[in-house]
Amino acid sequence: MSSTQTSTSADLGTDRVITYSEAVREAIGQAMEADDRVFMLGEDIGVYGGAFGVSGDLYHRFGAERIRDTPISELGIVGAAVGAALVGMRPIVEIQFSDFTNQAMDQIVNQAAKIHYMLGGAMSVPMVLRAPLGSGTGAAAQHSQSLEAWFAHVPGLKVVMPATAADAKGLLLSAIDDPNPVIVLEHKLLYRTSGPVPEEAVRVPLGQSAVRRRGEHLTIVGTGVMVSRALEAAEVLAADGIDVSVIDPRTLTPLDDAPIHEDVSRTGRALLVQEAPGHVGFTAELSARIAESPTIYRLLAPVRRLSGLDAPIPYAPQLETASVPQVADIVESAKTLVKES
Amino acid sequence: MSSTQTSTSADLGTDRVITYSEAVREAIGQAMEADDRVFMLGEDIGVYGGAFGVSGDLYHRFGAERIRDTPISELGIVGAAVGAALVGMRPIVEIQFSDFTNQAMDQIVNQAAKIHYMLGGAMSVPMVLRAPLGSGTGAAAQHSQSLEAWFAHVPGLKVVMPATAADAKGLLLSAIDDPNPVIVLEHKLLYRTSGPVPEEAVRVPLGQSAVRRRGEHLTIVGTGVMVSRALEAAEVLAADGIDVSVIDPRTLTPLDDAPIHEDVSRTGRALLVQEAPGHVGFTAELSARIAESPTIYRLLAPVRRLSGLDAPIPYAPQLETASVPQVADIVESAKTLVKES
Amino acid sequence: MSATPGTDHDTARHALLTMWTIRRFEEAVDDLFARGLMHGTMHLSIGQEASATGACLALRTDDAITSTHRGHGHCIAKGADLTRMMAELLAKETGYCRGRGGSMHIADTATGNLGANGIVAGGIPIAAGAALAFKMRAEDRVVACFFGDGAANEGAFHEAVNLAAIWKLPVVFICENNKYGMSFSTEKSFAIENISERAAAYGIPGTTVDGNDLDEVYGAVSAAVDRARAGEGPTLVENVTYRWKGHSKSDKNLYRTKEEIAEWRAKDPILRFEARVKESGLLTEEEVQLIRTQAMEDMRAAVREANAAPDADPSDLLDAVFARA
Amino acid sequence: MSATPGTDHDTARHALLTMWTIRRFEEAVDDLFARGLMHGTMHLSIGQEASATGACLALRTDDAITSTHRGHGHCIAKGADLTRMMAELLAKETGYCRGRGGSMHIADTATGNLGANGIVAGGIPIAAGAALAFKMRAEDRVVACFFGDGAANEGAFHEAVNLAAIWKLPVVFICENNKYGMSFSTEKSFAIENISERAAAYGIPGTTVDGNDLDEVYGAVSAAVDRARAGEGPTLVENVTYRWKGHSKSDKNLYRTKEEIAEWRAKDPILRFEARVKESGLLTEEEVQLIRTQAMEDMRAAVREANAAPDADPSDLLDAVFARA
Ligand SMILES: Cc1ncc(C[n+]2csc(CCOP(=O)(O)OP(=O)(O)O)c2C)c(N)n1
Ligand SMILES: Cc1ncc(C[n+]2csc(CCOP(=O)(O)OP(=O)(O)O)c2C)c(N)n1
Ligand SMILES: [Mg+2]
Ligand SMILES: [Mg+2]
Repeated sequence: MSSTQTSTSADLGTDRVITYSEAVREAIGQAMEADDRVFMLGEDIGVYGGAFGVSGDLYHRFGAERIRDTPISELGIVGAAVGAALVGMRPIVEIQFSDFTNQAMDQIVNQAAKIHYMLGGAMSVPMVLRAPLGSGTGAAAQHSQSLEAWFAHVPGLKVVMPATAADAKGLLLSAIDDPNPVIVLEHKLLYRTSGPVPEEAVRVPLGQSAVRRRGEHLTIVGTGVMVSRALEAAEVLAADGIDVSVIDPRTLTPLDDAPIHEDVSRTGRALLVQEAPGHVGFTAELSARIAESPTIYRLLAPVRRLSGLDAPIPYAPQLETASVPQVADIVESAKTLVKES
Repeated sequence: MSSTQTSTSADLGTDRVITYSEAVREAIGQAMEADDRVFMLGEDIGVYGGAFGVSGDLYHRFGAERIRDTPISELGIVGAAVGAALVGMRPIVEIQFSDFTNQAMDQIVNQAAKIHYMLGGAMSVPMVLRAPLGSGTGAAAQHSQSLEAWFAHVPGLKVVMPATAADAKGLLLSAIDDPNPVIVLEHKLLYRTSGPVPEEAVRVPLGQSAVRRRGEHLTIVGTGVMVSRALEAAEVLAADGIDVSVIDPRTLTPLDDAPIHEDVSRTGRALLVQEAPGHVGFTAELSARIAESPTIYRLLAPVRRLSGLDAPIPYAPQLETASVPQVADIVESAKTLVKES
Repeated sequence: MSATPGTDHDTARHALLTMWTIRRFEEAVDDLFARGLMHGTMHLSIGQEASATGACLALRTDDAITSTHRGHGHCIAKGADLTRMMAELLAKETGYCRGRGGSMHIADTATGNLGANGIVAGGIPIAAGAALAFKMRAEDRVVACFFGDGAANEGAFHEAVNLAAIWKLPVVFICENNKYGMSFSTEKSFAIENISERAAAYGIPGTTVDGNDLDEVYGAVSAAVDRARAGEGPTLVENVTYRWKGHSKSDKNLYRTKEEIAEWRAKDPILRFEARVKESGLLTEEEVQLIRTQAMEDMRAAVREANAAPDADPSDLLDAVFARA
Repeated sequence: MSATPGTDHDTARHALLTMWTIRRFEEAVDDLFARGLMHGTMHLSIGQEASATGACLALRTDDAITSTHRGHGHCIAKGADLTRMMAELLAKETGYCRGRGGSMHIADTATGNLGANGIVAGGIPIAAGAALAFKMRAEDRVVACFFGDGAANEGAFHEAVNLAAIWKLPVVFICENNKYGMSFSTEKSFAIENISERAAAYGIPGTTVDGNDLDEVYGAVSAAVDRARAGEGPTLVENVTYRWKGHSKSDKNLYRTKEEIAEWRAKDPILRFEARVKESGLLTEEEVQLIRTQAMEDMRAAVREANAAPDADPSDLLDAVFARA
């Protein structure tokens, strides 16, 4: 995986390069400075600085009340965030690994996602749940899942997967502003990557896909760590005369599919990439949207999905690598797809 | 919704007609008679007979040890089933409403689904989790969800949605036999429907789709309560000269898609129906399978999905009805699809 | 918070009216449901009126509550409008939830009700969270968190009570122990005598009171509310009570005896309170009759007005999913 | 179950060897990891060896355990093979999990280990379930369920202990209270003194012992195992102990002082037991040295053999997802 990102400093109007986790931390810090209602809840986010070091020095800047260390009680703390949000706070919950959202699904799905609707609009739940997802650290099956498809399937939740440092900051700021529960899934391999990020609290709106690269022959769509892998694959393919687009939906719900339709209509080929197991995953939705729209008439080849194996994530490094799409797999799939048609 | 089912008694070699819930009960009773390792765990399954009356008299037949009433502790009882299964029992857990699987996701997803794999095959988790899903009873957003897509997305779980009384029995018997965790999702509106069911313990294998009807112009695919709605729609459409196939995958994982490819290749049109919200739902997977296979070349029109609204299920009857596909919606979608091409 | 109901005239009047209103409201619901005029499922708290009423009497209007599937009583006692409640149950656009929530989600947010909950124990962590917000903002507001005996065996109870305990949150956990979680008796689901014994596991005070005695409930909850408001943290109050009706409509009462039900009907919390205040001379027989009449009339007016309201409108279902900034 | 380690020669020998084996094994892991020869993440139980060892001494081979993310000690104490454990950590095909599980999922199922668990408290309901099976089959087997102080605040703990209590299941809940759940101290995460006080909430006995004293641990767990085997139900045993190393590799120890760590290093459970048995004359200095040497050699042989084994094989990943009938 590449540790550079393609948004150029020119695009973002800044030269400043920081890491993805610094960007997340900066967004939280700026939101907390601007708004007393914003606070953080999570395990080991205080003096420890967070399991992945994301909260870092926030504890020293804002104190133990607003950077609130909790017991190991995911259901309790997500529920506490729901309750605090209902009475006007803007909590940000950090779940150490997104796998542990399993502990808190009742509060996320039965409560946070539905309260606004069930109450006929009388209250809302402005909260953010951040959690790292994905494999690549040898943490095995219970610490490496990519469960974005679940959250995207739940009406009432917005779902964000930032792929760059700039998006990590800008999308999180929008998530904190949003009056609804927003799930922000950060790929753990991205935390140490870096890119240009504006110093100001510049929002990236939810519900806008980003076209990371424009090409002629093929449209690759992916989120999170797959964006940088796709961009790396694009370089390799370019050397082989295959010119690809790379589109990053960024927000899974609400999903902005117009740029995908537009691009696929132009290239005639779609390669949909995700780390999660393929069966009933998010890219199935992307494929279905192509297949049920006029875009289908523009296809030069069947749509192609490249996904993680329909298997848990194993511990051994070579097994882990073999379980999810790597740059070489994307290159190979792209070539096959172009040759096929 | 129709209360008749189309499997004829001739197909099943029996004249005996019983309800769907009787069929579930009969499967459990026969499995328990045949195998001491089988037992049931759940809330109010004992003298109460189950929230939907499914366990009925099993408590009187098998006693409180094997038809085991539990406190309201979904996570605890699913975990207890995992533990019992690991040491050789064959537990069947009843969760009163599938919405409450949210409470137990850690044990279902992080434990049951992964243990066999994580241990390199050293143990397995032969358990069944049964739960009613779906809307139609005015029970509102926290008691009416259809979460089958989530389970289907988790490697290590098998997922079954029986649409007829015969399948309710036959698939459950296979689920109980299976050495893996199997999630059986029963639509609550089906419990009182009836159909022919063999008296013997006849298995319906997991991983075999059923072709419920063969037509010329269009292939409808759906599961659970959508199967009978599709069959009813088929009658209406037939009167209008539109002859449709109806295919019921029955098992979402492992998914037998061959009959779908075959039928869609013949009719050239696919209408994929589900009650769950459309976004990242199970039918997206069906659509993606069509779009990534040669079947796509046989399409006369784009694939069409007809799903529940991307909204929670509301309480008011007219709102609830408007939230999920009804027979008339299927008819209309089918007509549009046929006219479009 | 009001003066003690058993000694103050106006409070006694208010408390008795609240209890009769809950009773009449739920009898009406029972009847409408039986006649097929109401949809869904209903969980009635008939027989438990002193618990909701005594507890809410101990609260200020700006205090909050979280409620349960058996929540009509809490909602009324906290001050909700009967017509909008009935309209919700009758699936009307004028209902508290615009017909989207129904019985299990009914709530008057203006009087501090953060929601009934269809999920057993679902409201407990939410209560802790609202209390956390009050504390962080240094507001002297308190949350009263209602839940059943059955809920005390859910993990949500454990996690939420512990959070409230370690952070000394201003919340009162009110366990309405009506002896059954659906069909499963507390004798079977607990290996302890009183659920309030669990308080010690979190280092907070716990107390068990006769939940059919309005004054006892009021006294215990008041003390707990005072403690919470003073920044001393949560208390677990157990109100021992009983539901006369089945768990919900499908209940055949196979798990309990007619005798047991009769025994508890004899402990009617409303008649007990009436007898007490009449005996002490706090209310006259005539006043009591007027209260009864008023409760009946209020209920009838609510049914009438709610029936006349427009049905819930299916036209903007998708629009209603997300709140707008 | 063995004779008391503090008074029986062979048991003392076995116990000391087990503790040294755990220590040496984890030191080797620490070293391999630091040198980049091991992948993933590791949670070491160095300093806690008396807890795993004393508890497992109280069990029969056909008794079961459930373990945690900090589970190497439990696995070794229950009788696992060092080479297959090391092979697992080195991602070898010959590892207990064929390289699929790694440190957090390692288990020798043949000696009754139902699995380490990467999920805090994940094993507690599983332990209750295995105990339920033993009870239903009228086998006199017991389950020992290990978990940390942090796990006792998860809902899973609450639900599982209650199930075991009401059904009188043959399970011993062993809370290894090492003062921290990652960085969060028990002073902050509990408003009670001893975690064993929570037993009363479920109507079962609870006891707190010095978890660095092998004999105390053995005594408490033995009594609990006897009780469980006799059909009298579960017990909560709290072993107070301390981990010397960081929570995992990323730990900078910012939440505790060097002095605190030093204080606890001085309470080394192994040296304490050695001193005791030497003083009482149960083992000679020479025997002790032989045990130390054996532990070191066993560890070295395990590393050597594991290193020589073939790497985990990626060829059948999909095949391995489902068990075959
Ligand atoms: C998590 C969850 N599990 C199960 C149910 C089904 N259910 C609804 S109410 C109820 C009984 C609740 O008992 P208790 O908490 O004592 O309240 P009561 O009904 O007695 O007022 C059950 C099992 C539910 N709604 N939510
Ligand atoms: C459900 C869950 N939440 C959080 C974590 C992350 N985590 C792993 S170990 C740990 C600390 C556990 O503390 P404790 O139970 O006391 O065990 P110890 O590590 O002290 O042995 C945490 C927070 C996890 N693995 N699972
Ligand atoms: Mg109850
Ligand atoms: Mg600990």
